[in-house]
Amino acid sequence: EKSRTLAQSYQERQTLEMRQAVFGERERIMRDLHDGLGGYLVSALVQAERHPPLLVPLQQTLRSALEDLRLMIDSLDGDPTDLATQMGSLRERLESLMESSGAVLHWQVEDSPRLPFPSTSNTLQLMRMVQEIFTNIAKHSHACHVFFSVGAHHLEIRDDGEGFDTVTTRPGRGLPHLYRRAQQLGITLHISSSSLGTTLHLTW
Amino acid sequence: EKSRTLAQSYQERQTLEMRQAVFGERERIMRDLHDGLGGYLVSALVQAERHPPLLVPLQQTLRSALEDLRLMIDSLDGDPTDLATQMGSLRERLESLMESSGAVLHWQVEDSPRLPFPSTSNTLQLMRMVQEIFTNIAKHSHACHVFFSVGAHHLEIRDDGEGFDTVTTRPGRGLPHLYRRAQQLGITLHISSSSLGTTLHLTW
Amino acid sequence: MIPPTQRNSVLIVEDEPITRERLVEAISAHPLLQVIAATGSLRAGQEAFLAHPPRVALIDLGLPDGSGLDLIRQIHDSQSLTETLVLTVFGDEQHVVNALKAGARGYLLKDSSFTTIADNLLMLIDGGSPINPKVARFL
Ligand SMILES: Nc1ncnc2c1ncn2[C@@H]1O[C@H](COP(=O)(O)OP(=O)(O)OP(=O)(O)O)[C@@H](O)[C@H]1O
Ligand SMILES: Nc1ncnc2c1ncn2[C@@H]1O[C@H](COP(=O)(O)OP(=O)(O)OP(=O)(O)O)[C@@H](O)[C@H]1O
Ligand SMILES: [K+]
Ligand SMILES: [Mg+2]
Ligand SMILES: [Mg+2]
Ligand SMILES: [Mg+2]
Repeated sequence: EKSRTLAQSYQERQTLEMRQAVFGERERIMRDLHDGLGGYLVSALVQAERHPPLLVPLQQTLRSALEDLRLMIDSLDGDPTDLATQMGSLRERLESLMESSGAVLHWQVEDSPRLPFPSTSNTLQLMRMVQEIFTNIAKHSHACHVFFSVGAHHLEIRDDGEGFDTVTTRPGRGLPHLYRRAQQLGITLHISSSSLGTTLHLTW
Repeated sequence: EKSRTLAQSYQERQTLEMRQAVFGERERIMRDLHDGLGGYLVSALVQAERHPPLLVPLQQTLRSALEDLRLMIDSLDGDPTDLATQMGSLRERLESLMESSGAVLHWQVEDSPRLPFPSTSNTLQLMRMVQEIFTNIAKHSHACHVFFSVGAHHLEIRDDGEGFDTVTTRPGRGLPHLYRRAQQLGITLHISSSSLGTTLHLTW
Repeated sequence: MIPPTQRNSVLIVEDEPITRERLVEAISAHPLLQVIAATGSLRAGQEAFLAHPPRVALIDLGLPDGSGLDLIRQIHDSQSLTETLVLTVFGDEQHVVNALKAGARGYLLKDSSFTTIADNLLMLIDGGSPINPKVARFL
């Protein structure tokens, strides 16, 4: 009896120390990302802003890079499998993205999402999917309203924009990546679109 | 006696598992950096290269970002406190940087460097210092030959370029950062320069 | 008492020249805001603050000669009416929280649009604090 308790407390301590080691490593990497890359990206973006019509595509690429770095930092910061909090910090940035493209974001959290295989990496992948969906809305939809809703086993993003033909439209890199990431995460992705807008529905 | 051995093997296993947890985390982050940022940076650079004279400064910023990402990925890959290997993978990139700025790089490793406080983070900081020194050589020196030598307790980088006045030259961000990083690492940095070239000497 | 001309004065301490110039441009363009100094090091930032305490100081943490946290602390401990915002690329918890503990009132993302920059400064001057909800929860 006593030895079981001892073994148990050993194990608990071990788990704790392992978490601390991983957190320590994350913190280090975060600091290093801060010192180096972050600053370079912002200044590249500012330089690209000086030549507006010519460099709009380059600005977009750099914004994507910066956004991806922010998603990574989020995934290193705090508890990375806590999807509700992760989405909270994404929300603010999505709100300002939508605002600058002339749309209002309606945000609804029914329940904290529970992925089939919860892990830091999978959280980041889901965040990247959400990011790409919103980037598409900003780039292509001309929507006035965007509805985000998430529950334990689904996520839906709907816009009231002009839509696109899901069969004939030539895909870029975004949509194929979305399908691929969904598959890796064990998520079903369904896209429907009409002249009334576009809906992306993810279930798991 | 027996219980001591047991406790010891417990501890060894724990250390091992902790290392594995940290390595696993590193690997994940490396993959994520690679998948996301890496691609964006490369395509930003390709876009910037389409407008050569106008965008040279932007190209430089993007090259710095990409180089920093590479240093970070190196620091996450393999044993990050193994400075000799880390420098080995930097060497190749420095060679091509020197070549494209018209200089020959002479590379000499007397011994594997042993920093006063060896750690992943400190290794990365030292790599960043080396990178900045070579960037300065490429940008400012007009050197034909560059001599790199490293031992257990020192590192020297010498160029035969035109030199600069270390007292009156207005520093950018590079040199102050070098001094600050050296201080944080417990390294002494000495810079001497004349019309025969510039030498940076680091000892610890 | 702050002279009326310095009512909405802003000090910028950011070592990356391109980013610093953009902030100067964004703030100078607004009719209610005025940049009184823009510097690239901790030392120069401290001197500028002592010479003319501004209404708001925008402070980067990673400066070549030290951490912007020192200046945030110094301003917080002084008798001036200066409010500070930390300049950050990411707005992440760890860095923002450290800055808030040192006395900053919030943060500003370095790549914010011109209108966001002006709005945040005016909000701060009116007594609000621009803080990310995630960080607010953490506090
Ligand atoms: N929400 C949306 N509203 C309207 N059209 C959309 C929407 N999302 C996608 N599309 C259409 O689908 C096409 C393919 O999207 P995809 O994300 O694959 O490529 P992209 O956004 O054009 O380029 P990339 O993602 O590679 O930068 C878009 O070009 C656009 O025509
Ligand atoms: N190896 C060198 N040969 C000749 N001049 C040099 C060398 N290294 C530095 N310098 C001189 O010292 C100055 C300051 O260097 P520093 O790295 O601080 O700034 P920078 O390289 O001009 O800009 P930044 O590093 O911020 O991009 C340079 O502008 C250059 O005049
Ligand atoms: K003004
Ligand atoms: Mg897309
Ligand atoms: Mg330099
Ligand atoms: Mg800085």
